[in-house]
Amino acid sequence: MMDVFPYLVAGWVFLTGCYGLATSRNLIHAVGCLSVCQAGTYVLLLAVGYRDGATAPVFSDLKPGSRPVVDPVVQALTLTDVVVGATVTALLLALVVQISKRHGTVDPDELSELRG
Amino acid sequence: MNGWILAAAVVLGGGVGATVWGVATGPLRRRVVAQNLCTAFACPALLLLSQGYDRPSYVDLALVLALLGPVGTLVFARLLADELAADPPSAWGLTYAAAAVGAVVVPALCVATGPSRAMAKLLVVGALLIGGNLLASRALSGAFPEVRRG
Amino acid sequence: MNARTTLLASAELLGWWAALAVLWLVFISTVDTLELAVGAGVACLGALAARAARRAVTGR
Amino acid sequence: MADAVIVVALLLVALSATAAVAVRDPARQALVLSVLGLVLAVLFTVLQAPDVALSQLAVGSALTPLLLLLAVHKVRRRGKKEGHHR
Amino acid sequence: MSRRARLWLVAVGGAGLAALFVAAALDLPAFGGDHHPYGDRAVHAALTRRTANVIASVNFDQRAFDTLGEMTILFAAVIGCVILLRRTHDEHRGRPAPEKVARPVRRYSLLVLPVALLTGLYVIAHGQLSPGGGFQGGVVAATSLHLLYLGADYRALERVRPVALYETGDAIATSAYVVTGLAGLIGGSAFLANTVLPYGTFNTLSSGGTVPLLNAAVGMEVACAVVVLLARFLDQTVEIEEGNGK
Repeated sequence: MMDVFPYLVAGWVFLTGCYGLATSRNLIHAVGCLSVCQAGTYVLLLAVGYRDGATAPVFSDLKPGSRPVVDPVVQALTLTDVVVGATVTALLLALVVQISKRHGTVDPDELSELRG
Repeated sequence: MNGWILAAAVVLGGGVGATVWGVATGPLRRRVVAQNLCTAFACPALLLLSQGYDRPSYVDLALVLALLGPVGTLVFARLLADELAADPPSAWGLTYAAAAVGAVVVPALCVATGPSRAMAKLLVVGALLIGGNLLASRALSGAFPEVRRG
Repeated sequence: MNARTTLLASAELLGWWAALAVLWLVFISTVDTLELAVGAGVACLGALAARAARRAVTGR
Repeated sequence: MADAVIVVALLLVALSATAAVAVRDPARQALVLSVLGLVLAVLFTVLQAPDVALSQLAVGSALTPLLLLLAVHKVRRRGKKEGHHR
Repeated sequence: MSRRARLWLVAVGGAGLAALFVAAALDLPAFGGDHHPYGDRAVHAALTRRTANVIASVNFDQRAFDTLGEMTILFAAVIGCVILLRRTHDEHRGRPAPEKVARPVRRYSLLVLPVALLTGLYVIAHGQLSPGGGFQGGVVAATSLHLLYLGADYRALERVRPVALYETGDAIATSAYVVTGLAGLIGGSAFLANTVLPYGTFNTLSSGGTVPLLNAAVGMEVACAVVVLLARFLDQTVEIEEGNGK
């Protein structure tokens, strides 16, 4: 069970975010759901890199080779994406603010009616 | 699995689990209190994990959380001020209970570490955590006499 | 800017600098010359920020 | 047994992610998202990724809630003004 | 598309994706397995370059070009925000009334601001040794400045935060990263190759060749980027009002 449980949690988080994104009535809420989707990908990546009984490959307080270490490559991928993802969230929120200025609403359904 | 990690799992399952439930349901005043308490429980859990994994460098996580957690709560206190003023939260029992968790965990870890610079760092984290959380929950409840700037 | 305000300003900066330098010593794990130099510089920045923030809030 | 703390952290993440989607009001969702960020940071710590956890803490505890709430304020203030005009 | 049709589409697509995902997850190597060929090689490579934090070594040495891409996304996102949230000609800058702030909150902000700034710089400076680095420390340092908004009001923050300076800092930091990469090219090897500086002593601030430099450049870029982003959002929320409504 434990062999796949973390992967399934990652999938659940991702799909929940997608559901929220599709049914959202408010674009700010949709941006929040998108960050939930992102969180799912982080969980999946880090779960792939985990090794039982290992510790982080950070040797400031650890003698190299004394303990097994987890995979640093997936961690490096996730690490940059967390911060870059936050700025992309900011960009999307800026778009939402702009939409509300132009059209006076942030409900996606009303917006598609406006377009005709 | 050692005792420290077990203790961290208990704090996470009990404390943080309760705050996740509290933040997801109920009126706004309960949600902001739960968000504040989440910091107060997660930070001691991170300290316990650092000791459990025998990695002193993980203390940096708790340090950053102790600094920025109350800042996050102050953000909510400032930007949701109008809604909170109509229905101010007050949960002093829970706040002091959460502070007590921090106040128990930090000395225990200090004893385990022994007198050194690492112990001083733990004490700094503990002081920032408890001070920040008490202040943040007072700011939420609006118990302060307000002053105008300047 | 008379002698009194200069003295007060430098006392404020020096106090913050000392406190932040001690904090840096608490944070780091190994002590060597480069660490101390970087710590002194960073504490300097922090002290300047602390004074600027205090002045911005009190408006003086 | 050694996995108990990982299971606890995973369950907390799944719960708070579901809550973050189910809560429909953006201001209340910002509160849940800030808790989700914290729980994710704890999960990353137990998965032995302290760097990622630090990233998540720095971003999730103050920055993301601030951005979301500022956007909510701007949109709401506009909405109120429109209401007055009509 | 109607709401109902969209829900059906999501349900069908989601169910398909879930089925495929579960099938894939069952075939993935088991969680916590011992087989990590890339990870073991990355750890080995980092240790030969005397970088104590292997994640920093992967980010700023072994995959430094990839990080340049991430930085570019960040930079582009900031430019996008600045353009989207600029003041248009039918808007004007209002003067917000001073906020009421409780005295203990103000004292707390003034006390924690320098401490948080110091912590942020500590996290950046020790990026190649202990957990942390430019991305995390930059965000912490930038957040610390905004304590002034929480502890007083937006006018106090504006007094210590000239936005133009941070916009310039953002650009300078991005170019510093590229220039460090070009130094590798001039030094006779590849772009962003870590061959220019000596590797130094393991587990000290100067170890790891160009890793600390790239780390500092990223830290400065992220800090400036976050300050600029928040400045635009705060401008929109606190100061800018539409001209026609008044």
